[in-house]
Amino acid sequence: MLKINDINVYYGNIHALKGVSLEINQGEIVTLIGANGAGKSTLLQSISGLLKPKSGEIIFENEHVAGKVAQSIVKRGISHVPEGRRVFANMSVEENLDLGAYLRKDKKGIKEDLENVYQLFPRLEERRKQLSGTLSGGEQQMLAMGRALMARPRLLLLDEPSMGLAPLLVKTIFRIIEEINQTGTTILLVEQNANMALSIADRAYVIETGKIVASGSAEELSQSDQIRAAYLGGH
Amino acid sequence: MTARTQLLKVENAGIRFGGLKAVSDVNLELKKGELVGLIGPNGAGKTTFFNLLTGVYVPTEGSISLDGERLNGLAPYRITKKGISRTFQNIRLFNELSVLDNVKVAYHSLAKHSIFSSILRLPSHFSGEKEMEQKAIEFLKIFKLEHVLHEKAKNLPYGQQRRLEIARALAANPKLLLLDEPAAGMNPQETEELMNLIALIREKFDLTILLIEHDMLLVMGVCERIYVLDHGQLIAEGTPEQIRSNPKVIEAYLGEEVS
Amino acid sequence: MELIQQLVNGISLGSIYALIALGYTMVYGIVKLINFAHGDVFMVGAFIGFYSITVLHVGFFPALLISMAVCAIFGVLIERIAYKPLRNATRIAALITAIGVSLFIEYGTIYVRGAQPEAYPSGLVPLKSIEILGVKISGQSILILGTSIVLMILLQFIVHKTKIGKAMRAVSHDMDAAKLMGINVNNTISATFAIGSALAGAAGVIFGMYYTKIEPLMGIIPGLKAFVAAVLGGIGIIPGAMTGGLVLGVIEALVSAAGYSLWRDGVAFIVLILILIFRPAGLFGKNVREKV
Amino acid sequence: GCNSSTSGSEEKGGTIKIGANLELSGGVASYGQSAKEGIELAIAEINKKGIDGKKLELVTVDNKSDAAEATSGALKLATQDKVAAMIGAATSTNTLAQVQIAQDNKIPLITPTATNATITFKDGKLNDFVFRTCFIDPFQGTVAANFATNDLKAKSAAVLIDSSSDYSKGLAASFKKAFKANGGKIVAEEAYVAKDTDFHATLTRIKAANPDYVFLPGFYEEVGLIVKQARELGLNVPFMGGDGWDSPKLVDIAGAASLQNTYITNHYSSGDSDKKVQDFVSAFKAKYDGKSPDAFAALGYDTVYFVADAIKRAGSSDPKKIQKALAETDGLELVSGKVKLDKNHDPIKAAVILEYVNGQQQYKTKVNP
Amino acid sequence: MNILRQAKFFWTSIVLAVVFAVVMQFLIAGGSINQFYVNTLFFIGINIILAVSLHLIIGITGQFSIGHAGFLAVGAYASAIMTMKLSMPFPVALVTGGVVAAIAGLIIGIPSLRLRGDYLAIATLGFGEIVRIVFLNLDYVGGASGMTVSHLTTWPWLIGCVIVTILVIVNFTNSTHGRACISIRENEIAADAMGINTTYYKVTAFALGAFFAGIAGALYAHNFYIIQPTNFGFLKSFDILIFVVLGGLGSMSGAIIAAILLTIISTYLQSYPEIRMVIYSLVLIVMMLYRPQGLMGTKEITSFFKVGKSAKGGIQHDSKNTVA
Ligand SMILES: Nc1ncnc2c1ncn2[C@@H]1O[C@H](COP(=O)(O)OP(=O)(O)OP(=O)(O)O)[C@@H](O)[C@H]1O
Ligand SMILES: Nc1ncnc2c1ncn2[C@@H]1O[C@H](COP(=O)(O)OP(=O)(O)OP(=O)(O)O)[C@@H](O)[C@H]1O
Ligand SMILES: [Mg+2]
Ligand SMILES: [Mg+2]
Repeated sequence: MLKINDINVYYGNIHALKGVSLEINQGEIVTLIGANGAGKSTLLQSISGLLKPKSGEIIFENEHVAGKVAQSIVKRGISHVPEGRRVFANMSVEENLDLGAYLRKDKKGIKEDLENVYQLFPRLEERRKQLSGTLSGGEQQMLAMGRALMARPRLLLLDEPSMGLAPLLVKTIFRIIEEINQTGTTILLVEQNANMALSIADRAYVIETGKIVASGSAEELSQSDQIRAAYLGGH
Repeated sequence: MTARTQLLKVENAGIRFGGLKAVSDVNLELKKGELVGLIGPNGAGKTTFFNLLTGVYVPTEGSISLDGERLNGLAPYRITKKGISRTFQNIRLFNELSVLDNVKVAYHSLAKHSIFSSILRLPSHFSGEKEMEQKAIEFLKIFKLEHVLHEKAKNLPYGQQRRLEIARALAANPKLLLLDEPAAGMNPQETEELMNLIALIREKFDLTILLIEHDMLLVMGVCERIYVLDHGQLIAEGTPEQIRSNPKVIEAYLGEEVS
Repeated sequence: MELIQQLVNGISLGSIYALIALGYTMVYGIVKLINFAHGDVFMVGAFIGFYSITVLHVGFFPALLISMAVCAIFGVLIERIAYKPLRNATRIAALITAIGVSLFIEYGTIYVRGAQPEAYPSGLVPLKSIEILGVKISGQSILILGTSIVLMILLQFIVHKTKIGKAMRAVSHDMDAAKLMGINVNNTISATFAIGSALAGAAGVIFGMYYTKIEPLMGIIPGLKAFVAAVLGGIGIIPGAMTGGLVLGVIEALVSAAGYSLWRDGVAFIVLILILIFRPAGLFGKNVREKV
Repeated sequence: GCNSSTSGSEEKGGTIKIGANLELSGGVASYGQSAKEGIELAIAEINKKGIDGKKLELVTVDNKSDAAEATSGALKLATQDKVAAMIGAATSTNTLAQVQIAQDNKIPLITPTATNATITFKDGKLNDFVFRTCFIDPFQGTVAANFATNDLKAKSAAVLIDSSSDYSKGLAASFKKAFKANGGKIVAEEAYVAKDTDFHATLTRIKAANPDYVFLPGFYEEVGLIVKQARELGLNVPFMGGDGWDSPKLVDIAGAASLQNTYITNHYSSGDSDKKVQDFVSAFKAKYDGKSPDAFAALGYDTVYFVADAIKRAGSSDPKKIQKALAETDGLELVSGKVKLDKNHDPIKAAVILEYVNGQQQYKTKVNP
Repeated sequence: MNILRQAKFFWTSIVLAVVFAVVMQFLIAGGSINQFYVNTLFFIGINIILAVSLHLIIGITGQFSIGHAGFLAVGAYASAIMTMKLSMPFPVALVTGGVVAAIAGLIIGIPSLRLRGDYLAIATLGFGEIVRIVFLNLDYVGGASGMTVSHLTTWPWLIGCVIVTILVIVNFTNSTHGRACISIRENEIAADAMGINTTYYKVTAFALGAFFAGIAGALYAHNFYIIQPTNFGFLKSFDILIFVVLGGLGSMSGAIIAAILLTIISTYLQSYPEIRMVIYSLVLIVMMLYRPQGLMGTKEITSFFKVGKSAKGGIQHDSKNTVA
């Protein structure tokens, strides 16, 4: 579904991604783990068009999308839930969700999807009119995910959805990620919480200072001693 | 628990923002040398509680005292001078300043030379600055930051920024250190290093620490006691074991069993 | 009676400030830029209206529309050329550029046509003034007040109820997140400038009709006053601009009425500072403290 | 002519450099620009024939309506360009900022329109190198007061001045003195500053004082607005002002109807049948696309002729000789009237009273000083 | 080590500056420099003081103040009153100008305690206008038509004031007090939490900045023969702001370089009156478009000579990513 070939991304002089390649198949949950500053967010931003890779290819459903503007990438079916949620704080929950469907014209479909999102996140329905800036962290995360789903994506990019959330919420969020995946949405999940991520993922990549250093099925990787030592805590 | 003297006493403290009671009726006590955790769901009011302790917000009710001295209504910088220092949930370093200067800023209240002597470059300026610099360098060695002394804070990797923030907070010479989610955004490996660091500074600086954290491994691993906040109110208090099995906490925060 | 007349005077003056402030506040609200060139777009609007009437011999309303259209394009050009490259720079850099653009428009105009004033033909909008109990209210000032109110409601509607308005608010809050929604950030910002500048253009023509005299530096003082009005009401807030404009106008009129006309602006600024000290985000602004 | 090597001015290829230091940008750019147009017209006319075979070369600097820039501009003209004479700024401040430069470098400075008394004469001392073309004597105010009392039968008057202008203040002071001496009463005194646009509040106040007559010694840009707004508010008493009103733009701004029942004192009338005036107006219109000259343009124009006359009489482009010739000017016919300088280097001119009828100036009377 | 190097650098620069001052004095007194250039030099000196003093408020302490001409006006008028009305000697007037302006700085420092960013900017702008309007209405100082002032500013006074201003502000900046101010700029909440009395330092920065602006006012008043309220409008404040931003916010040498460059450009353009302001505005726009961080960025000129130690300064607002 998505194929990345050897992309390089720079911030000024900083070489943030050094020849990264990866592949995601239809229907999978793929997780990308790595330390702080390894380049995970950078990779997601390159896919969703917020950053332009200097070289390399990004192929989504047989189309080259590297360097395209974010708007056209959303249109093609990729939604990105950015790090730190980034909900539109001074708008209501409902307005945020509306914006998720900004590019869509099918009123009926939008309405359906809104129902679906509310079904997935009943909490959001309760808070429909509340300004999203006043939601709790977990609720904002749900909103960010719901908002992304409103674009009816085929590929959903999630950047550290569990960050800063209470354990209870972390569990809820992961449960929902699995649910979303079961409805047929492919997911690329970036996580610090590698234990959790590996437990729901099909496959995983490990990124270190801008390079992919390991990949394999989630099971394999969670068994690997090296990975355990570096990312899963030495217990 | 040995009979340790009381350091911080919070009685019925609370604050409201408009109609919202962000924190209400919180009673909390810390003894010298303790390491205590503060947990609770997102938006429970934990950070707000820190803000009350440090004077960022003035409590609308209740009282807070450190070593028997009332802190209510004091400006944040005064509270810092009295001995409470903190880190922030979202890192707040002085980005354009070097690592060394970040720490020197925290030493500011110890500086004896006046603006006047600095402007005239009197000897007291040079001796004062020199002393600060030496102290800061010594200090940064403890935090393994001596190799980046002249790097701008914003250019440090995330983990080092967190460490620098803790170092800076300690440089202000607190009796009580407040850490707001120090492990946020760290992977389990980094979290473990952080736990070691906390243990180290506690020993070295004779500190009392109050810690907010969502990472249960860390909280349960290092804290002697834990307070649980929900909807601005304390719902539980106790040792890690007690908290882990407290049904209220499980319902509000932990979810079924944590491993 | 005199007092009531003075209040009427103040409201008339205030509605002109409000008219300019609406565009100011709208641009600020969305792109967080103090667009110092706004007053100069207002001036350009006044001249375009003037030339439309005297050279093209069109009526007042066609002139108004022509001016709004040209100013909209002009505003978009300014944004694309001078502000867009600075989107990721500091706000103060953008502010200096705005000052540069403002000077450029002023002195470009002087270079092209000289500094001498021009006068709008009289009797463009033949409105009778009405007199109630000795209080004279000119038909034109009622028209201006009405226009400002209608435009305020319209703007409020656009920003809060339409799709483009939602896009504008999203962009104002978080550009990258807006991009991820599929919003075309450049077009949205252009639309903002187009609307804001069209409003300035309209204000220019109406100003010309009301006061008759226009000149290349006419935008400086009303621009500054409108900015003050916008801040007074809470910058970025559309009804705030309206209220701020009226408050400012009434203060100025009352100070003059008390016989201190030379202190007029001084008092207005003192009131501004006092209001800001007690309501640091203006009359309508919410004082959102930085969350720690 | 006699061509002894001179200290101040260098004559290259038979030209004499004249400097102009004007407000071409900044707050009062419109004054400076008008003056410049008049100056350029006069220079072009004079250069058709030349002065004793020499041409005038104009060096213009912009002082940005700022005193500091005016000083620096004057220094440039005096020491870099080494001009034979400098035409000073349109407003008093920016002229005052040049006075010392003119004195120190011994180069005549002639301001077309700056009216502050201390420019030429200060603390009992004459600035011998400084001159002006406009007239500042309070004469106009007295004429207006007498006219108000005798012809308009006004018993009470309001005075509205431009407080940023010494000219306005001076006229108002002499008006008040004469009007009171005539037994009249001043019922309101109000002020504004140049570039204000809304006068409704002040006018409402004046209206409440119920005067028979309003004395308004200002410049046409504001005067036009004031008269218009006064009429809107139903303040229909006679308004009267000085030469600052004189511009065709006044009629455009105020509208002919509002200008009914208004009067000015002036040294000439652009609607005057005087040939000199008519020639100037038509030459100006021809050069500037049909634009009509205002008082700043007329005085700028006159200033050049004033200087040219002195150069001719001095028979030299030596600044010191020009200075001497300037001081001796007597009976020079200019657009703005016949000029004779008094001991303070201020011109003495006659005044005429004009009335606006249907937007046209109509000659009422002439008053000699 | 570092501190010692600083001390050495400090004394070297003082010696160099004094040598420059003395040489210039001989050249001026000997008449080898054209008066026009001397005047331009004076203008540059005054602008340097203004730029450096505003740099302390905006560049170092991060308080967005756009009413600096107000302090200039206060200094100019206060000193002019001393010499012209009270017949005091010039040095007294100079100090009075500074002190009175510093008091004004204390007053405007107070709103800065409650206001941030654009709101503070508009409040300071309002303050500048209020000052202007007060002088406009004071007949004692000539009201709108201004006050004539004798020419008393001489090269030794001017260069002396420039050197002292720069020294004081450099010394202040490179001390724990300067760091306290920078920490306020960088993150006020964290500065507070580190025990910095933010109120004290903000007001100090305003007062100190205003003091030097007042000195500049005294030099200004006694150099240009006349002062008038219109000379001190908000456009003047913008001019000073432009020096600071164009030089690079947070870089003092940048502010100085910008003040020198812009004064020269502006004076040079005097002879092209028709297009002067058009060119000037284009220069501004183009410079900002090509170097939005300013000429020097956040660096100081000294950092080009030192290796290894990164320079202090620079500004980074969280507002960085807002739309232009
Ligand atoms: N805007 C930026 N400008 C300069 N460098 C940047 C920028 N954003 C990221 N970087 C650098 O690029 C590298 C990769 O950053 P990225 O944010 O992709 O890491 P990450 O893996 O997502 O880390 P985290 O777990 O902290 O989110 C880091 O070295 C970082 O410092
Ligand atoms: N300045 C403020 N104005 C209004 N409401 C506020 C303010 N600060 C905090 N709140 C509200 O108070 C509540 C408690 O917030 P707080 O940040 O203390 O939560 P927290 O327990 O730290 O959560 P998290 O774990 O997500 O950091 C929230 O509902 C928050 O929105
Ligand atoms: Mg990341
Ligand atoms: Mg928190």
